[in-house]
Amino acid sequence: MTATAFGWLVLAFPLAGSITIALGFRQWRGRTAGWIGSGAIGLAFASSIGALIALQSRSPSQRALTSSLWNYIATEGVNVKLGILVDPLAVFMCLVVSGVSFLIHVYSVAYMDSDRGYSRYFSYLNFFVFSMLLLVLAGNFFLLIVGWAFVGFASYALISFWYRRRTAVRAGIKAFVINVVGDVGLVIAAILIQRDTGALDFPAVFARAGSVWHHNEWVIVAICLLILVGAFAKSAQIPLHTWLPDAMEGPTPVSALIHAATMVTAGVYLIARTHPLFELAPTAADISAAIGALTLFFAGTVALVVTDLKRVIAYSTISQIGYMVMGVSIAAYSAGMFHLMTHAFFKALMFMAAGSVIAAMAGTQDMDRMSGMRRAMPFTSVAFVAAALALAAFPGTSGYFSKDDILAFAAERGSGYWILYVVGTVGALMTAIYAFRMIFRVFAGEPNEEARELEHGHLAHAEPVNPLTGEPEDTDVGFPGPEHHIAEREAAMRAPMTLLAVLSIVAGVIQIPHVTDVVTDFLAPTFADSRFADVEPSVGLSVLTLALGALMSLSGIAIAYLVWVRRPGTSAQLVARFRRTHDFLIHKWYFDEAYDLLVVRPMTRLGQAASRTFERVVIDGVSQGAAMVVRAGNSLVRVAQSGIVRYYALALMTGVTALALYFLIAAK
Amino acid sequence: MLSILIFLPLAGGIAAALWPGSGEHGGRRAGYVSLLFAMTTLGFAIGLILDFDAGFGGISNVTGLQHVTDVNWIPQLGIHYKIGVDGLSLFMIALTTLLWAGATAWSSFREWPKARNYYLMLALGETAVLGAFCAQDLALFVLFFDLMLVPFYFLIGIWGGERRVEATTKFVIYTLVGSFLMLAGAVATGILSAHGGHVSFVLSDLRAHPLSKGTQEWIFLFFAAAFLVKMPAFPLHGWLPDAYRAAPTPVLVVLSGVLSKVGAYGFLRIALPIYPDAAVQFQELLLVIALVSILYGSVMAFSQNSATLVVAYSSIAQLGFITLGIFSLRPEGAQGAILQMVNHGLVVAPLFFIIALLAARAGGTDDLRRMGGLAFRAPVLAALFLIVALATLAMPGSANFAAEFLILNGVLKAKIVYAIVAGAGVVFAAVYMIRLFQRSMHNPLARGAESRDMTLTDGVVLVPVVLVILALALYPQFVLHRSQNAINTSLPREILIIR
Amino acid sequence: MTAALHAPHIDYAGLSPLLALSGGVCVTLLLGLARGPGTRMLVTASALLTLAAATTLAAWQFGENKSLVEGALRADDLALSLDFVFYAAAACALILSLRDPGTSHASLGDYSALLLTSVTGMTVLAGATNLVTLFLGIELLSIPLYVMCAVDLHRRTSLESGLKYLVIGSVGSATLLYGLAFIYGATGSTDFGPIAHAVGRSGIAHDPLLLTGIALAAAGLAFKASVAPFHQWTPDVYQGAPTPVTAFMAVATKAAAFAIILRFFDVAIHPAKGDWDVALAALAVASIAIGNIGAIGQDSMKRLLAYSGVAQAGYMLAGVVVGTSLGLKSVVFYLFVYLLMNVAAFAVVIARERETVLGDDIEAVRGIGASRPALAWPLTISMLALAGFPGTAGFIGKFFLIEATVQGDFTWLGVVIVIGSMLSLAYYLRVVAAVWMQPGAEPVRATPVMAGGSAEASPTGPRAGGVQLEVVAIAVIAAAAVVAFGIIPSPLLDVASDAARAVFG
Amino acid sequence: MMDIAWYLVLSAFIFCIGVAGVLTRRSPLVILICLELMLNAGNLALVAFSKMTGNGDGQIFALIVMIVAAAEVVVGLGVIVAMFRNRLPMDVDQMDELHG
Repeated sequence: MTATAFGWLVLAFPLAGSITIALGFRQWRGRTAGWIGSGAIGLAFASSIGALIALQSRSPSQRALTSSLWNYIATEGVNVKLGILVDPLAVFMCLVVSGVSFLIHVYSVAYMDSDRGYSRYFSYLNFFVFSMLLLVLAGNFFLLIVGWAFVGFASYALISFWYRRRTAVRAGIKAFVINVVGDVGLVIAAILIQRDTGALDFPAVFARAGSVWHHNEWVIVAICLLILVGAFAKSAQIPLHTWLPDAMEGPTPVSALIHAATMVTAGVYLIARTHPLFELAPTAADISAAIGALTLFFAGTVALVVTDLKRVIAYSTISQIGYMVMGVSIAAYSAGMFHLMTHAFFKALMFMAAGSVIAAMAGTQDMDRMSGMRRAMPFTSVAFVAAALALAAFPGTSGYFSKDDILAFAAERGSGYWILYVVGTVGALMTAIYAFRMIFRVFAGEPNEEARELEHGHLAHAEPVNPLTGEPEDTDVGFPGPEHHIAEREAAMRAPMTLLAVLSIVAGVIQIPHVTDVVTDFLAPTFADSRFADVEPSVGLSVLTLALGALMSLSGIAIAYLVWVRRPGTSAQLVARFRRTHDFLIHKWYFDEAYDLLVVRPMTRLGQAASRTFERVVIDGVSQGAAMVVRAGNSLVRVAQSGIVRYYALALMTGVTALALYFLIAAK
Repeated sequence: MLSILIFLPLAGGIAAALWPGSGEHGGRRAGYVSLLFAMTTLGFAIGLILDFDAGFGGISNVTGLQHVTDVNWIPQLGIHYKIGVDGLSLFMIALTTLLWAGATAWSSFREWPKARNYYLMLALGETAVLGAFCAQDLALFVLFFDLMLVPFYFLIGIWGGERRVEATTKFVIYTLVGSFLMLAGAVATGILSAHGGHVSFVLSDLRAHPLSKGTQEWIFLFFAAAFLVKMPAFPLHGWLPDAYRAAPTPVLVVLSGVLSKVGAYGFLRIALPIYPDAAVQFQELLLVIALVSILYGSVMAFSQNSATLVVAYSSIAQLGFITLGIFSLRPEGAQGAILQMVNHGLVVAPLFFIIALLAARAGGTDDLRRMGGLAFRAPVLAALFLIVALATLAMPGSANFAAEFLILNGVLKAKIVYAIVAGAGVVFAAVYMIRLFQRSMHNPLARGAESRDMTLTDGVVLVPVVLVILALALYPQFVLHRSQNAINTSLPREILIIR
Repeated sequence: MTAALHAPHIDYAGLSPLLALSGGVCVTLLLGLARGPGTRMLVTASALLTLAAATTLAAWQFGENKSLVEGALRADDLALSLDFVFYAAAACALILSLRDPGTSHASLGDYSALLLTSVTGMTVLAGATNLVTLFLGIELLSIPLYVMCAVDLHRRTSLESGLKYLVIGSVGSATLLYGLAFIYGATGSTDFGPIAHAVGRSGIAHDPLLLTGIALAAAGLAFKASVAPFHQWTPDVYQGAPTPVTAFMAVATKAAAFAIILRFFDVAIHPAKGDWDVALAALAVASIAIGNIGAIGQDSMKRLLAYSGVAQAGYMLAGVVVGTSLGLKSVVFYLFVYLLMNVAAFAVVIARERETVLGDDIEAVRGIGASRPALAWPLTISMLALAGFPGTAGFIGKFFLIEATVQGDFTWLGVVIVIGSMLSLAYYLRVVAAVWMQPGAEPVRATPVMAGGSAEASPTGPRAGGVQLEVVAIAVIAAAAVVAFGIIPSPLLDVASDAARAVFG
Repeated sequence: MMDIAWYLVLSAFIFCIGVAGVLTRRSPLVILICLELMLNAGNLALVAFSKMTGNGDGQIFALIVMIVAAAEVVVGLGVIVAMFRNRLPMDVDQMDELHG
């Protein structure tokens, strides 16, 4: 079988799974739906491997294959086929996406148990995987946009999965709208591309790009910026990041899959995919890199102060994606993709562990109420530590190599890019601090009563409340269901966590600078046309970066230890000392407030004004005004119709005279 | 052949009105009779699509007019009874018959006072609309165009909700102001294009003898007024809120699903081909109107509390998009407009049906503040609603998106600024549709509301339409391919050259 | 030319409808003297027979356009085609008054005879090609009408309307006469042919005498057609007169007036078109505006129809303004349609007058959509037709008129017609709404009242057409015809074309 | 012979008297008389013109007008009598039940 055939299979399985689960939602008893879903994704993963093998069996220059089903739109000036493009980059993404998705599906089988929306959940989840794979396999901009919007929808549907939570609903609409903003940017970009190159298929566009646009001409810059709008909306980069923290309303596995491992990295993939355009528009690329750097710094600072466990991880995600965006924007493509992969591993793991903790806390996510979970949940704590090490780029872990790979490349580009290097390094320090802040606050210290309960084997069951607002909820919201005993117990959860833990630690070995460049070599065919294809950090720089990275990570962990274990209360003092700064950070740099003030309120005001004032006054006013005029004339006529015959005669004679006069005058 | 299609519904209506049987029992029977006829008409339309010859994807310059009937109806006035189908009218006809079948079915499952008259009027409406879509003679078109109003005047006025008489009067007067101006314009066109020779209102003749630019301009404005009121577009939508709130659900469905399209259709069938110079002359004006309609409609839509009005204003926005596409004066735009006309009809119909169902669950009000959490025990209803909602907001992957993509494509190539602003309209669409969906289906269950799934009879009406939506989403080319030839007649060479 | 002294040659064949009518008048009068139960039937029957005879003869003469009595009269298709309108209207009026309490006070023969006389006058007027016959015809049609309006002696409003009509009518005729005198003086002849020559030769521009004459004559004729600003008698007289008489006046008088207006402007002074068309256009605009605006909010159906009649006269005047063959055609056609539309409406009003105590008030037709479909539909159709909705002959008529205006370079007048139609919706639709969209007035046992209740009236109820079958029948037939000719107008259009050919060749 | 203008002036004068009468007087009888005046003004003009143009048409016309006038008066008187019988006021201004 050819690689494209495998490609279609990759798409087919999740879609089939989703539809099957949806149609039979009344039939599936117990965990059937879950296993169907996992199976579908498993098959998709298998097919991805098949595609990988089929692709590797071809000569490097022949590793971009296209295949299409039928004409979707074919009319004057526009021609869109339902076609896919299978090349190393796509396959790489397929592997990561379907692999991680598979593990998380398995995890969910147990985690979502006893939720009333069980089938709905897996139907959505499979649909998401389908969309994500469609996104990465799309052979033209149109299909890319379709997948792009589908994942947006899937994320929306899963964020407001517990749709009877007001907060969840609000978070959902926020995510959806911001994603649509991104879509529109992408659409306009696509149309512009189509207008100038007359094509939408990736190969054709990239082939003609060079001849159509001059280097850094404003059109191509505009196009790239529009693409960035799409990328940033998905990947939660400034200024379109505000939806991601709220997205934590969704079930934890969803946060793990969509809002950490896969979907949010779509922006990174997009930039990598359209790199030929970005290399034509260096301005856009630099802007993107700068924003990436800014985002990683911003998110890091916020993650230092937030106390909601899942939100800390969310901000760390934003920050890490900042690294990736920075990477692919400075043409460190393989490095960026590599970090994407490792991040998928350790961030998914971290969410899974967090989910297990939250389950143990009966749904509470506030770190202030957690402590001393270590003995109660040994397995979870180990997993969490593994993930944290990788996140903090502890020497030897996967995150260590992938992050430093990006920074080294920045250094290699030299000159202005050193700024990025510095920011990235500072970011690394903060990362280490907040990663271990979580560890120390959740697992170290005196066990709280949930922990103690758990040590004696029974799971805490609080009244179901909304973790955000604390308002009570009907159990129909689902999690944690009445019969919900998952923390630590379920093999279905332990297995994927173990696997991911191993990967988080050791996955780095496949891409040790100048030793094993597996990723780079594998992706090489896709980026062969890049101007920076042969740029590679010198040994010196790599070593320097690695050393510095190790230093940062270690000192970060040390600081965290100092502040939260050695001298408890230090953080309180710091907060007291730098209240202003703290407020600024705790309010996430006031982004939400700003949007509310600048966009949301004016729009609603405008709408109300329109319906209250304009509609009434102007639109109805016109018809009423006309009616008034007519009525006035009517009363005039009626007055003239006095009923007194002599007046009629008078009118008649007047008319005659007027007529006669007209004739006499007009004829002259 | 085509005449049968046009007058079959009317026959059904008359049959229903005269069918024996008394009381509401007789009313029921009348409903089934007219449903039977509506279904047959639908079958006819499907047959029409099946044997429609699409030509070679627009390469051939034949106008592709098929099943032509041409009778010299009123020779003294030069009015022909000329009807025919081309790619432009084909899917309008299909849409009409489909929605009318749906509306009739929906009605026949329920009780109606004065049922016989009701079905008669409903059927008369279908005949009039089909006539307007088939007419190939300007006078004939005007005739059917105005005739449409009669049944809808009664349908809203007799079977409507509160303040129905005011609403329907407002609706008719608004619309007739437009149509009468159009009547004058049409007559003028016929006489003046004859240049003293033999008067003929046949469209092809009118196209053959274009008018002088000056004449074209005022006549074009008359026609534009008529069509924009019908749609309705921004400043001329005063009748919309009242009429939409007063109209009974099935009537509302065809009113906003089909009648609004007649306006857009008129631009493509009449205004552009016969007054090309004027069309180019007023392109900017119409584009601005379209754009304002999009923005205004959207803003209104997400500030309404009545679900009906949300959809009502949303359709102002949607038709704004269609107008935008038409007056990009580019093939892509026009194609997108045609596709979008079909799509909008397909999505707005189930929306109104669903809103009716929701209102029934929320204690008889369509006020969003009284709804919420309705999805709880109604997964099927929620799923259908979700699909329709996503299609409405032109989710990529839906045929609506394909249409909007083409429209934006055309506009962007014609006037880039309008395309950028229209992009905002897309975002707004997402806001108000998701708001509509969530306010009604999500959040905790509202007080006084109960969540139950839809019945089988509701499904019979809803599911087929949704299936069509999905099918088109997978293969919009089905429409585009067949409608392509029509573009050549809608955008005569003059326009393309001048542009 | 000098007055011929030898006995004038008379074409009796062409004159035959006129003769038949005159004979019928005498017979009817004599029959009326008979006393007995059947008299009413008898009289009506003879009158109807007369009309039937006249119609047949007219049909027989149709097509041969010739001038009778030394060019004092013409029996051409214009005259004859409109004769049909008169006869039909008269027949309807007779049938409608068959059981009418209002007109029953007059001794039976007189009423029918007066009606026939008036019809005779119209026939003369329609054929008049001479100032004398013109004046004669007008008076012959008016004077009987004065009486018929006042015929319901016990009703004050009836007398009032009679008096008003008489006074204003006489003023109108006097004005007309004065104008005719001037025209005669200016052109030296009373025959249209020579007048046309004279006008054509010298034009009227520099002849104040002729100008004044035309102005006065135009006013007099416009008065008869109730064109604003000479319309003010119309609402009062229409409302006061017994409804069958009103129906007759509304249709026949207007038709007759337009017959002579067409002939006068399109034949006698057609050469001077450039001088009078704008003036007429102004009159048309005035009528359209005043008629439509005045009709809004009228509660008396008859008054409403009166004002609408003023507006419709304005529309038709537009067809005269253009002074073309097409214009004449459109006016004639519209007159046919106008007959049908109004007869239907008036028949319904009459039926409700006799069934309820509400008289001709719009309340009387409220909610009859449910209770009396056989009346509701005709009224609805006639209203929609008057408003110019498609599917009815009214639409074709308007279409035709507009076509004429456009072709005659009076496009703006066509637009005015259109705008007028928009205004007219405000009151036509009000009636339709009352019929269908409001709860019916609770059934009331009718008793004879001012607007003329009927002894044998029955309560309104679901029994459609239970009472006064002939009234319902007329309403239904007229309405059916309106729809039929809305779908197949060609027959009427052919007649109209013949009429035009008779004038313009 | 005398200049035609004089006849016309006279007839116009009479016509105006008639009009003035109709406009100012309220008794139906007087109004009838004034109407007669107007018609006769017409007659005068007709006769004058007929004299001027020298053909008889005008005079015939005048004769017919006289007959018509007589008929009009008869009808008018009939109506007035009917009013009198119904005890209606002999004042045209009070006959204004129909208006608006």
